Amino acid sequence: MASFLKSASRIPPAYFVFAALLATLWLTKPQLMNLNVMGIFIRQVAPLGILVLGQMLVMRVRSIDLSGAGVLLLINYLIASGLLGDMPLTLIIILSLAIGCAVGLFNGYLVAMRRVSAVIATLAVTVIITGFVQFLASGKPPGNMPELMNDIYKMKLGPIPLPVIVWTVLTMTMAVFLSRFVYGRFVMAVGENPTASHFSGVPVERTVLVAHVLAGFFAGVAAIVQSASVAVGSLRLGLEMPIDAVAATILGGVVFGRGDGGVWGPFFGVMCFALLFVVMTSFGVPEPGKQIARGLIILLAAVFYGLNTRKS
Amino acid sequence: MLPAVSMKGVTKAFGSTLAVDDVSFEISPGRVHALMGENGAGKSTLMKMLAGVHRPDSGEIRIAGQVVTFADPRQALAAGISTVFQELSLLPNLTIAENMFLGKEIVGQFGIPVRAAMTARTSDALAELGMTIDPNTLVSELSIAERQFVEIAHGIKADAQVFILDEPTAALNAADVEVLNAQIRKLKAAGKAIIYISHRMDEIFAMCDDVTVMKDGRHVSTQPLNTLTPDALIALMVGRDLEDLFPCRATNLGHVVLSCRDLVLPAGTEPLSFDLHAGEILGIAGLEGQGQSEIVRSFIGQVPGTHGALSVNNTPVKLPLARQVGVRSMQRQRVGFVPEDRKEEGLLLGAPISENIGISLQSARPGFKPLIRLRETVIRIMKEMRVKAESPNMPVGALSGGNQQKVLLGRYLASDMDILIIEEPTRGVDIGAKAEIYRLLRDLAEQGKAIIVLSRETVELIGLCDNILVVHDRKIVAKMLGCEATEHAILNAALKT
Amino acid sequence: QDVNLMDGVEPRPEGNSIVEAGAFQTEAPWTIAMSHFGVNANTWTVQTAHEAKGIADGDARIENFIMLDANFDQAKQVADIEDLIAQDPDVLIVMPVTPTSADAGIQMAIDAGIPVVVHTGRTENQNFTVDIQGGAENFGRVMGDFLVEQLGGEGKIWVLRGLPSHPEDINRYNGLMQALEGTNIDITQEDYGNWVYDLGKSLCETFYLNDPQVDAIWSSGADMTRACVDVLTEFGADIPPITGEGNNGFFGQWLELGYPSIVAEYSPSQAAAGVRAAVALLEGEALHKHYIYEPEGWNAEKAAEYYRDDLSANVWWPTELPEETLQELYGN
Amino acid sequence: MSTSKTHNLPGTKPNRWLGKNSRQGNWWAALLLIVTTVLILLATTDDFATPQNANNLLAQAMPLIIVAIGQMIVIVLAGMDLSVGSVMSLTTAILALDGSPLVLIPLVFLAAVLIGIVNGVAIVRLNVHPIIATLSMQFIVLGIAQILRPVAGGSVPDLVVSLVTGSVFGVPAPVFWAIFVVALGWKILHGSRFGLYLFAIGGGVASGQDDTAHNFGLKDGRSIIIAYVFSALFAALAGTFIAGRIASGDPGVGSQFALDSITAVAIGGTQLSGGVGGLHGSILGAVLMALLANGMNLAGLSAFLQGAIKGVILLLVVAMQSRKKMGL
Ligand SMILES: Nc1ncnc2c1ncn2[C@@H]1O[C@H](COP(=O)(O)OP(=O)(O)OP(=O)(O)O)[C@@H](O)[C@H]1O
Ligand SMILES: Nc1ncnc2c1ncn2[C@@H]1O[C@H](COP(=O)(O)OP(=O)(O)OP(=O)(O)O)[C@@H](O)[C@H]1O
Ligand SMILES: [Mg+2]
Ligand SMILES: [Mg+2]
Repeated sequence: MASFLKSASRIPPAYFVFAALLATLWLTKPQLMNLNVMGIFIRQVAPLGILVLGQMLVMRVRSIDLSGAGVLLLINYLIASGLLGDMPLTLIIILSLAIGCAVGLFNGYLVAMRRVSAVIATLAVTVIITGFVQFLASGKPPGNMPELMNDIYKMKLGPIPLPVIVWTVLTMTMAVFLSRFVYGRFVMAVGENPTASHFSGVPVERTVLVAHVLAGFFAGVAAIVQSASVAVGSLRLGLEMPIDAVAATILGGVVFGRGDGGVWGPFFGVMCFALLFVVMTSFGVPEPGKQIARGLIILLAAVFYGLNTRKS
Repeated sequence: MLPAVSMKGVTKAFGSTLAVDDVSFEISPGRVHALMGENGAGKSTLMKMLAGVHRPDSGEIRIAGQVVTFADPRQALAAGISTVFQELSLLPNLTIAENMFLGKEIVGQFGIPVRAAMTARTSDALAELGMTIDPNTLVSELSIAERQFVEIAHGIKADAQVFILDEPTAALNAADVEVLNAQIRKLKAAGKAIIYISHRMDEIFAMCDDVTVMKDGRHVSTQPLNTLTPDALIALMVGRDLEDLFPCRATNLGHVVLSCRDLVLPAGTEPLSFDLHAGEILGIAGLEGQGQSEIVRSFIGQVPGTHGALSVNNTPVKLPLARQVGVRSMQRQRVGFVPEDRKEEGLLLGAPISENIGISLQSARPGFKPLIRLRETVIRIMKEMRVKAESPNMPVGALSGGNQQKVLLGRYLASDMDILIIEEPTRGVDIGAKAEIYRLLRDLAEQGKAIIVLSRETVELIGLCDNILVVHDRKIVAKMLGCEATEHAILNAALKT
Repeated sequence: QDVNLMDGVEPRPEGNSIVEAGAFQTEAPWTIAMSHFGVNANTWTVQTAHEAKGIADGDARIENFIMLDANFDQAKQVADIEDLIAQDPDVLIVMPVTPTSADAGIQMAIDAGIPVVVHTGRTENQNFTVDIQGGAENFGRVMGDFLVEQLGGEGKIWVLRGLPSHPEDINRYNGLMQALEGTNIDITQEDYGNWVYDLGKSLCETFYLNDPQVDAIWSSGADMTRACVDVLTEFGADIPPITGEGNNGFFGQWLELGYPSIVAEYSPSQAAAGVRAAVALLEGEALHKHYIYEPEGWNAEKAAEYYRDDLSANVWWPTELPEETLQELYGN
Repeated sequence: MSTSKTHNLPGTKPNRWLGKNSRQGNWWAALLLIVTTVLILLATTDDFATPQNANNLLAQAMPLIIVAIGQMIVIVLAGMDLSVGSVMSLTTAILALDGSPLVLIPLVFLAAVLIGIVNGVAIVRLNVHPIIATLSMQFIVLGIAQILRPVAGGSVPDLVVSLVTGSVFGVPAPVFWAIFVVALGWKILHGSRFGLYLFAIGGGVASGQDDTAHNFGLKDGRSIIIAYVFSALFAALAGTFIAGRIASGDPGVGSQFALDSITAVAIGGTQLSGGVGGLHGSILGAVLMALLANGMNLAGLSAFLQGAIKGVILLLVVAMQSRKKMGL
């Protein structure tokens, strides 16, 4: 019983917020409580959710990845600008994933091999890519997204939209990969203590490098989903997405070098962001109130969790 | 006379582990009181309550007759209790001087710390311990023994009535221990009370007046040391008589499994060579900082700028190895390296025991392969090593120091290496466990494995090793058979007199 | 005899004054400096930059046209204007980020004898030489009037707003309020979509799922309009009257689906007008101090005249970009 | 058995200023780039080396310098403050309220102290991760700023404006601000016991020994709370400076500063994992960022290109900053 209580207290804050928001909706807007409706809401955050998979991974090895914004923007622009010509969709997808992995590899090289500050390295990558896209856009502003992508985005399996399925499947894959494969142990060990990991025979640099490549890969997937959801290309996605990804990850119980929340903690962290948007919008909370409520909810959840996990 | 400290019926539990169970303990001014017991007996926990780190669940603590409760170490310090903690606890990004004066800086006008004064006084304190190191060196640059000395200096230079020294000598060699001994005598002469924890019998009998023995969190006995023999003391601790501490030596050695040829260390001049045979335990002795660990660490790529050739099981290895791959490529050659600094380099403190034991076996495989099942292995190793823990899922950081060391060794036992290179195999390990570890290492050698051991305890090298190399200034200055070596001979060689 | 800055731009009828002819007459070659509030926010802002540059590049007397991008950062705009003045331009053009971000810079330029043209955003400091202001209230009111007429003064509407705290958004919204005054139209749901497609889409999805009952939609910008129509189409709902802006992609959708809509005009060519005003000052022409830009709404016929299916979704109408540039930038 | 032994480290003569192991971090990379940029600008532009531009540059760099100093105070102890931007916005919003500057200015700093305390208490006593605590606070404070001033506007007391734009004996006010904040920053970080404790606490966290500083008897919790109060106070100071420059209140004015200040601090060689860094590094980092913006403006670089170039230069600093430890 005691150990049950103890493990209950380590439940990441995301679950509490999620439950509270769900209850709020249940009581006040029961008409929203069905799979079809929820599926649409959750679909809105699928790109963020996929990005979080990578963010969670790099944060577990004590790094961070702010380059997601750049990857999203670049791929979104490439698809919408027509620079790729009439490439078939599969090629577009492969190219996008390759771009994501390449950016991740570059980040990983800087962070793991060159040992530069992850914040600065990945931020610089975003700034460069954003600048590059904006330079390209001055000669060729983005136009329409291929309609096929839009149609795929709208597909559903039963009541559940395809992007949500993609996100969930990727999350499950990651959960299995991290808990059942050697690489997952590497990640745990490096997060716990890189020096000791090194002496235990863990390939520390490679682990961090691979984490960044995977983060880049997920950014590529997120970029495709995000692009499919819009009809036009964008010039400005901003750093909110990676920062939100960091926040969702921490809300899900994973902090730099430590991960109580597994893979599902951050998953629900993202779900919280989805429901938060729905609750605020359906209650018509005015903008300042929205900011304050958002801050308070995240803070209170974190306080609740923090008090429970505080060392005696 | 009023005791300097008296603890009555003190109890402390961590979860379901009763670390200290209704223990009473007393020490008078001007006495050196040894606290003895096996790993995990509760010595450190008892002292941490006195030092304000933990608060007792029940019982009372009196300082000079006054009942006290400490909310944090600061209050204990203010009440005149200074502690040298067992696990190294200096701040690596501060200089020696800053560490020495942390929390009690000398400040001048406008509250600006006066660096020069603190540097000078640190210099003096270090000199008393025979160290001539620059006090403005960052602690992260120090060797583990140097850190230990700084820590001791920090503890004993405090303005206090009671000094707690929790295994201060675990990282020190005999000569260093003597320096410490002199300091303790000085404190004693000044009427201070000293609590001394160590697993080294000779130190206890050389320094202490009284001894309290603990077992499984409980008080066993307290008596003047001169009423006890070492064997009797061991029997009190272990609860049984310990036969020979050291097992028999090898009778005949096998073929050469590792040969080191013309190794030149960065600061070294002469190339050095030696061989390691199957079934051999080879010791490397020497004074502090003479290059012993540089030699073995160059085998795993941790010392940039070395040259030389290594041959492992007849496979040539060209030195230097790249730092990033050294450990792994040697593990592939079935050579395991057990680092001395278990907290920084050895263990994943927050991870469970099972992961700590299993990590080397898992990491021998590529990242995309599924994990292998290690439950049975882990349980077997924990049993073999007699790790005192509730379950394999307990985080290693919650174990007592000696048990942590067993887990670390267990990792390499589990991965079944042909050659083991061990820096300080018994650092912080109790006498009973020491005997177990010695027997274990000897068993491995009997099975045809080869082992290199570095140790600051000369006695340990003499008792355990088949051959001993003595290192001075990055050169091998002597080679002797374990059965013929004496402390005196080794020291003479090490000093190169 | 008045200088024509741009079709639809006219001197403000009341409270106006005249900039004397010759007051800022300068021999060519000229250096013209421009502080843009943010080139890369969306395709509309990109087009404004192209429109300004197009005019400047086409005028041989302008030797040096320096445009800096404040990237929607007020502090950067303050710095940008300082840096522009340091390069001693003949005239300064400002598109303010906020009503106050350019005030100090305008004063600094005026004090240094440099004339200042302000457009596409108001400032509190009224000491500039000339300003051209698109009527944001007018914009919102044109849309609002259309909805009132469509609904016969009664019904439930959704309101999709732009960027929170943005003056343009607030003024457009005020225009809507003026139009709704005295009617029985209720705003049932309202939120900010930042004028972009993806947020507009999330917003409309949430609105619809919350309460699909809606009689008309007031959208403060075209990318949001298109997003909202896409959402309703996906849900298979009827498209109620919805307001839009002069965007080629939106025109295509509107003409294809034929739902009731109106376009409030807000041309990116205001940036060209700004350069034209600057040139007029340097030529020594007389100008009014205040110009306004309050065109009427467009119906589908007018949109059809402009719509080009050979260009991408991101052209904004009306434009002064030459055909060649249009093809280069937006050709499919 | 008495042996004389020495523990002199061959070849590891401590160098507290340079090198991978110095506690100052790699601040020289930023310095190198500043020097390079200045040389290039001197050679290629006429308008850079003017007194007017020097004034501009100082005033442009000042807000970032001020916030970066505050940011650094918490980063040194392995924290982070994402709420500084909102505090700046709130400051301008408060200063643009109707009222006497003698009421408004104290109100600003009172608010900052309060925000800092909430941040600090959440982190220390309630065990909330610094990123989450200060991110929440960023939203909350921004909301309050938006309530006070929904759109940019209003007017800031003349006193504040002249404190920023005025001059004394021909010396422009920002010079005094610079002297003041640098002296204050130095005193807090390098000239006091408190500063040393920050490094001690941060170094403990960075090396995984969270309790070590506490075991030394330091009041670590209290120090951390005070550090967040300082960070908020510096943000309020920066907000006051900006309010003086734009002479009005603006709820959006600080939005870039949280990330920019962290970037400046990191460019200056401070390690985000805690315990390593120097005040001069953070100042150099902030100056480099302002210099880049100013230099690219003066060099007439296309607005379309500036972003990419800024990124490349960031990456250059980063490439020069390889460290001993991996991570943040
Ligand atoms: N922080 C903690 N959390 C949980 N259990 C703990 C903690 N600290 C100590 N213990 C447990 O309390 C018991 C006593 O530990 P303690 O460190 O006092 O032993 P010790 O006598 O000092 O041993 P050693 O000689 O190995 O240092 C051990 O079983 C240990 O696992
Ligand atoms: N990789 C390295 N680079 C530079 N100097 C080093 C390196 N490794 C060790 N040293 C220095 O060389 C000297 C010898 O170190 P080493 O640790 O090998 O000696 P030791 O006698 O084994 O010491 P200990 O008994 O503490 O293990 C020390 O002063 C150490 O600081
Ligand atoms: Mg102990
Ligand atoms: Mg050594």
